[in-house]
Amino acid sequence: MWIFWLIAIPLVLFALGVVLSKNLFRSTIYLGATLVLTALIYLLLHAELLGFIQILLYTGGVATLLVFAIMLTQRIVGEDITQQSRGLVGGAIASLAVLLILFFFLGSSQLDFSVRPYPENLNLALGKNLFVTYVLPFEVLSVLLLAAIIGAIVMARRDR
Amino acid sequence: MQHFPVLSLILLAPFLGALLTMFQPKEAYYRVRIIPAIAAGITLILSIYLLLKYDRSIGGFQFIEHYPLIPQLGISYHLGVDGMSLALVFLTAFIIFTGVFASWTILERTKEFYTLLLLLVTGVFGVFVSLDLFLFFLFYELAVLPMYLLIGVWGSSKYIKPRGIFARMIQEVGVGTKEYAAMKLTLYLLFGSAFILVGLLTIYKVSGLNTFDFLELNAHKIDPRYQKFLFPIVYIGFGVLAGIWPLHTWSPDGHASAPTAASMLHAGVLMKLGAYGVVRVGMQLMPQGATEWVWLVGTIATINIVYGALSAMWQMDLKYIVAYSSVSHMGIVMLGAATLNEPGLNGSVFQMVSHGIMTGLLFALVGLVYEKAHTRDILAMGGFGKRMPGIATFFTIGGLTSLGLPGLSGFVAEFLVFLGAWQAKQWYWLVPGVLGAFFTAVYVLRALKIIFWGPFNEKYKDLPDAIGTEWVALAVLSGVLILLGVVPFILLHPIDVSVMELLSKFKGVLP
Amino acid sequence: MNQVQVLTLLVLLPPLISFAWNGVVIPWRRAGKPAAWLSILAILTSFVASLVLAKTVLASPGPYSWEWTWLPFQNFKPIIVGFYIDPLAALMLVVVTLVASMVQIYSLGYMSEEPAGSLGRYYTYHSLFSFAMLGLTASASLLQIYIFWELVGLCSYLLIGFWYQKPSAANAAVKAFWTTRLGDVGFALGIVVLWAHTGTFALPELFHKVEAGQIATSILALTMLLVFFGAMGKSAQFPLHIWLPDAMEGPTPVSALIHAATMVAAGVYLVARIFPLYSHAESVMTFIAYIGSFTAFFAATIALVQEDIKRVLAYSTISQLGYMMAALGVGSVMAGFFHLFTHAFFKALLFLAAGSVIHAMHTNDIWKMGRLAKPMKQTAIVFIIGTLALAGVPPFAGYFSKDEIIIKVVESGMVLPAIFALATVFLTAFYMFRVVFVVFFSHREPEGHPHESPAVMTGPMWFLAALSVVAGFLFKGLFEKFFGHAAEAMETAQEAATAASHVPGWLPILTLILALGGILLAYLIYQKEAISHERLRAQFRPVYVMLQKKYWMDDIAYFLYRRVLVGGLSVICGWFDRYIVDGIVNLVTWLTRKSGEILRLLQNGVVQDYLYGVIFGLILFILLGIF
Amino acid sequence: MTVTPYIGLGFVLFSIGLFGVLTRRNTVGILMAIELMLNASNIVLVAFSRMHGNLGGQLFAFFTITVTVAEVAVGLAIVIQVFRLKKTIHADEITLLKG
Repeated sequence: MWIFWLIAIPLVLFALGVVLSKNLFRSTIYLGATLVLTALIYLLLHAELLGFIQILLYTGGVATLLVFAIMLTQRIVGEDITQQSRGLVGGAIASLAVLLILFFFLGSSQLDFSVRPYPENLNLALGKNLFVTYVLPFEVLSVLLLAAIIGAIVMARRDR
Repeated sequence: MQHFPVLSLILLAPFLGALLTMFQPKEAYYRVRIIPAIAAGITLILSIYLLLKYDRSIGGFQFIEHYPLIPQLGISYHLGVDGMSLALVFLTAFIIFTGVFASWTILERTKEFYTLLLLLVTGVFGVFVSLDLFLFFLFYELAVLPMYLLIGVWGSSKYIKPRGIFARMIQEVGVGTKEYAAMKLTLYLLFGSAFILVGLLTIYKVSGLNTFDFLELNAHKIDPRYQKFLFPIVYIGFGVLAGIWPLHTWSPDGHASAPTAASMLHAGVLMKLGAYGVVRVGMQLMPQGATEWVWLVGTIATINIVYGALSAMWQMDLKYIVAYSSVSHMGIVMLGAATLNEPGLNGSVFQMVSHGIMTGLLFALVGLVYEKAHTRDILAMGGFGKRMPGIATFFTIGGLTSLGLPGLSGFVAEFLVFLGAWQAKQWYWLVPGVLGAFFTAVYVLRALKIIFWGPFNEKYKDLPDAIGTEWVALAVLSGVLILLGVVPFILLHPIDVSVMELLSKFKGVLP
Repeated sequence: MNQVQVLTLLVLLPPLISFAWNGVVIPWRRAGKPAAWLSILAILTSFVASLVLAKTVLASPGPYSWEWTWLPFQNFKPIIVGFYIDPLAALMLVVVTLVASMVQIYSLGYMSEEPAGSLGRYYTYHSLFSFAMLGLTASASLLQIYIFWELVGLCSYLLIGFWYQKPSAANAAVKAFWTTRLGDVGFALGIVVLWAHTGTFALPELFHKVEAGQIATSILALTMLLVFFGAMGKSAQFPLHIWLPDAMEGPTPVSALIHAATMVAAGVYLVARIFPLYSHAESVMTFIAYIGSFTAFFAATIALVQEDIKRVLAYSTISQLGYMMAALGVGSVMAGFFHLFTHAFFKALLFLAAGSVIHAMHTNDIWKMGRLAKPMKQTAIVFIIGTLALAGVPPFAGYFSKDEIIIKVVESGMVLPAIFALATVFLTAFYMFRVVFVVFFSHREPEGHPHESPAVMTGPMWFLAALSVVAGFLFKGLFEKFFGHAAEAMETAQEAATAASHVPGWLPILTLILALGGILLAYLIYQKEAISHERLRAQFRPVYVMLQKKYWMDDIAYFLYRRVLVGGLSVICGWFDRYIVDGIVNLVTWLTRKSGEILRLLQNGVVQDYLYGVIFGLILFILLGIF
Repeated sequence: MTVTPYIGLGFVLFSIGLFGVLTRRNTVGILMAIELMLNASNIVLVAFSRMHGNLGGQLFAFFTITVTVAEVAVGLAIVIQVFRLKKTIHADEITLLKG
């Protein structure tokens, strides 16, 4: 259990950093850290494949994209972008309220939260699920990604 | 009986016509007009073929085509016509054929106009020939919606001087503009559709047959307890389209703002969809419910007749006069339906056809007069008979049909309805009915007098008569009016056969 | 097909063909003269055929009837159309075709100044008019009568409004249509109710049923009363007579046709046609007798002061129609129909002669005429013949028929109708001779240069004049032979009344004295000017004004139309529709729009603020869920 | 072992993300906060997957990650485009949706 807390506490701290940091670059770094730590959480939850995907795809892809975007905008603006926040009190109250509600439900839940075993040979099962049962959504996703890439290129182009 | 799929062809011809027209280059002046004309001509020929081939001795639904579409939900592609729908298919074919010619001179976005017109008419044909309630509703919506664009794009606006305590309100909602009319019409009809959808789905549910098939539902007896509240729902839903009082006000505004062919189709055919729906779905599927509520149907119908006629008398705008006369005449249709007896229902269906053709003629003429004189205000007109004798003659024929002059089809219809009205439980319906016919005479002849008679206004000395293709519409429509007036039995015979089948559902229900 | 059928078709079809040809072949119609000749040829063919038909039918009275299905039914007997020919119909066909052909020939002269296109239209209408009237006459069913009845109304509308650019003509045309149409509301109701209770429109069947007593008396009375409203409209009975004088706005030959043989005769003919039904509805018969005799008197008084030559004739027509109705009301088809027969000739004659005068003078005002006997000798003679016939002076045609009516009315024992009938004799003679003296003999110099009309106009006039002289004594026996028995049937029904009264032998002499008295008085006032008519006018000023204003009947009708219908009910309805029914709709629209305008302030475009809304909503829902 | 702490962790991260979305003025920052929220939901998904012994949750998280990448790509493109148009990257100054 201690491993969990070892990961969870920095995770929360990094997350706070993401939303509170004044420097956009730092926020991005914190986000990257958050995502990596999340991958570790996945490992704890016996979702190894997902953990690796998280690091490869998410952390790599998203963080890189964000850095690109920031640099691009900064080049256009011509100066460093400092982050500002608005309505900190209101935001805090609202998000705390949501948190309270969520925990209220978690506390009042009658569910049995103990772990049940995964099937034998987890990766085989995952593979079957992904490429047999859900092959159609999987393929649709690839189309979506393609479309997103094309769309992003088209939208971000300077002149048309 | 083996036959080629006539009904599918009737549906396909305008639909393909619409597609073909859509893909024409827009500078092809003749092609975008000839293609719709050919499509409409094909449906006309096919509908006449139907009329000739329909076996009156057998009756019932004929020319049936049946293929399952979604068998799990009991939805199928099921087409067929009986005498009643036959008459209306015949009517629709005539109106669209002449409507194409009547809008020959539209120059703005002609291609799109004809595409929408043909789509609309596909929907109308679909409603009349489908024997599956799901299909029925689908086509119904297809018929209702293109109107929004037809009025909104090609319509005409008219400035109405705001007056009285509601002046500000009237100005703010934009009464008189084509956008207002288009929106009003569409919202009203969708309001009705909501009721229809609820009604149809409830029928589907309570019948417990898991089918939308009309024939199967027809053979099944819906629980009378449900019928009692289902009938008013269906009545209101279809009634909106049939222009029942007090849900009729979309009709004058809509018809006045719509372009000629759209008014012709809408007043001539679409309003009949409503009446047809009440008779077909309301009465045929729910005889007990209909019997229970027929007093309401008939009372509202008589209000329609008298009120519509009197309102028409007040109007000074030619299109509004014709539009209100439609409200009045739809009252006769509904009154005939409410009598629930043979002459009344015969008259009702016959009036649907007769009024459709008549109002098509009148709207075509109003369109011509407007196009040439550039005004719809009858007080600004006068002595037009001298410059446009042809239009005056046809207008007179239309007007005389409207007031029920014998020898023209309107008389046969009205007289049959009157015959039925006296034999209905509420015999006193006859009196407002006949009085309405008198009021019609007053406003029709008054309008004719003001427009065509009287001293000639020199302002209009260059007014031309109708030309070229316009004659086609006028001559064909008037010809049918006279034909149906002199030999009504050619149409009445198949109608009668179907009406008797409908009435057989009422055996033991009517006291 | 037997001979009667062929002949009937020969009577009916030529005008129809002429109408169809002239109507559809537009260049032919626009040419004018060819259309006219075709129409005349057609009506002459009909006339000859109708003569042969009458001869055949009178030799063996029939009745002949044959029919076709028009509207099919399954639960009810199909509605039929067809023909029903008996002596009544056959004679009526002769009258109609005769007068129509005379009028059409005469029109060639009268309408010679019309442009060709307009002339073609005129003759097209005429053909349709003849066809409609002939169809009405030969109809085998009440529905068919109604159909042609309305067509007759249509044609009179078209012909009265022939000069449609004249506002007065246009107004007169629609007035005629509306008034008769109002009566037809009753007619339509009547036949609908009758059908509901007998299941048929066919005349033979109805006659059979009523003879067999299969129709309840109350229903019969109700329906016959309603049908009579239709006849009142067409035959211009009080109070639906108002259209007829205005109908003078049409060309004069049209007036002749409408007044003599077609339009107005239709009402009388209808009552005579279905007389077997009426004879079983006694209360309605009495009503008819009172209405008829009152109309006769009422119209005659108005005619006394009219200054328009055609209007005098118009009111005299109303008056004579009243006579006919009164005769039918007391149960004498013979008297009524005989008067219709003779009246057709001399009234057509009078109108044609008046037309000839108007054609020459270009005015209708009798005070602008005078001493026309000299320049228009032929017209004067025929006009006087017509007048004598109308006034009921022997041996002219009117004497026989009118005498017959008066005898029957007095015989019936109804006091008021009898008094009306007798007074009208005097009035008729007076006002007709007033016109004769003023127009043809007075000392006033006529304005302009009157001249005799061409032969194409005088020819028909002479022909009709001859008939006006001889028709009375020549045909009286014939009518008595064929229509006398109907009266007997009536007598049995009204035994008591008939037995109580007996006709004094001096009655014919009294009527003759009354007529001659009227003539004498007119002579004294207008020719000798022994009594000054201006003085009379001043002395009886209130009465004069009342008559001049036609008892304000036109004003009442105008008020009803203008203020009650168009200015009252329709305004209420139209206003209610626009501001209440539609107002509510617009109000809903307006409220929606207004509330939208307020609510849109919430949409400030900052997405994050929307998110607060989402959270707030979420919390709200959860709280709702918990409590 | 129970998954309760994992789920709690997910909730906390979600709230933090929400806080970020609500308070950041910078559109890129908002996008990052959204990433945080999605990430939180993925944790909860995987936790539940573990709890039920059902692989569906993992798969769903997998799909979410993929879609998120696409979303970020398009989202950043939009940000750049809007920036060019409105010359600002502050979300509360971009009020094209204003009624």
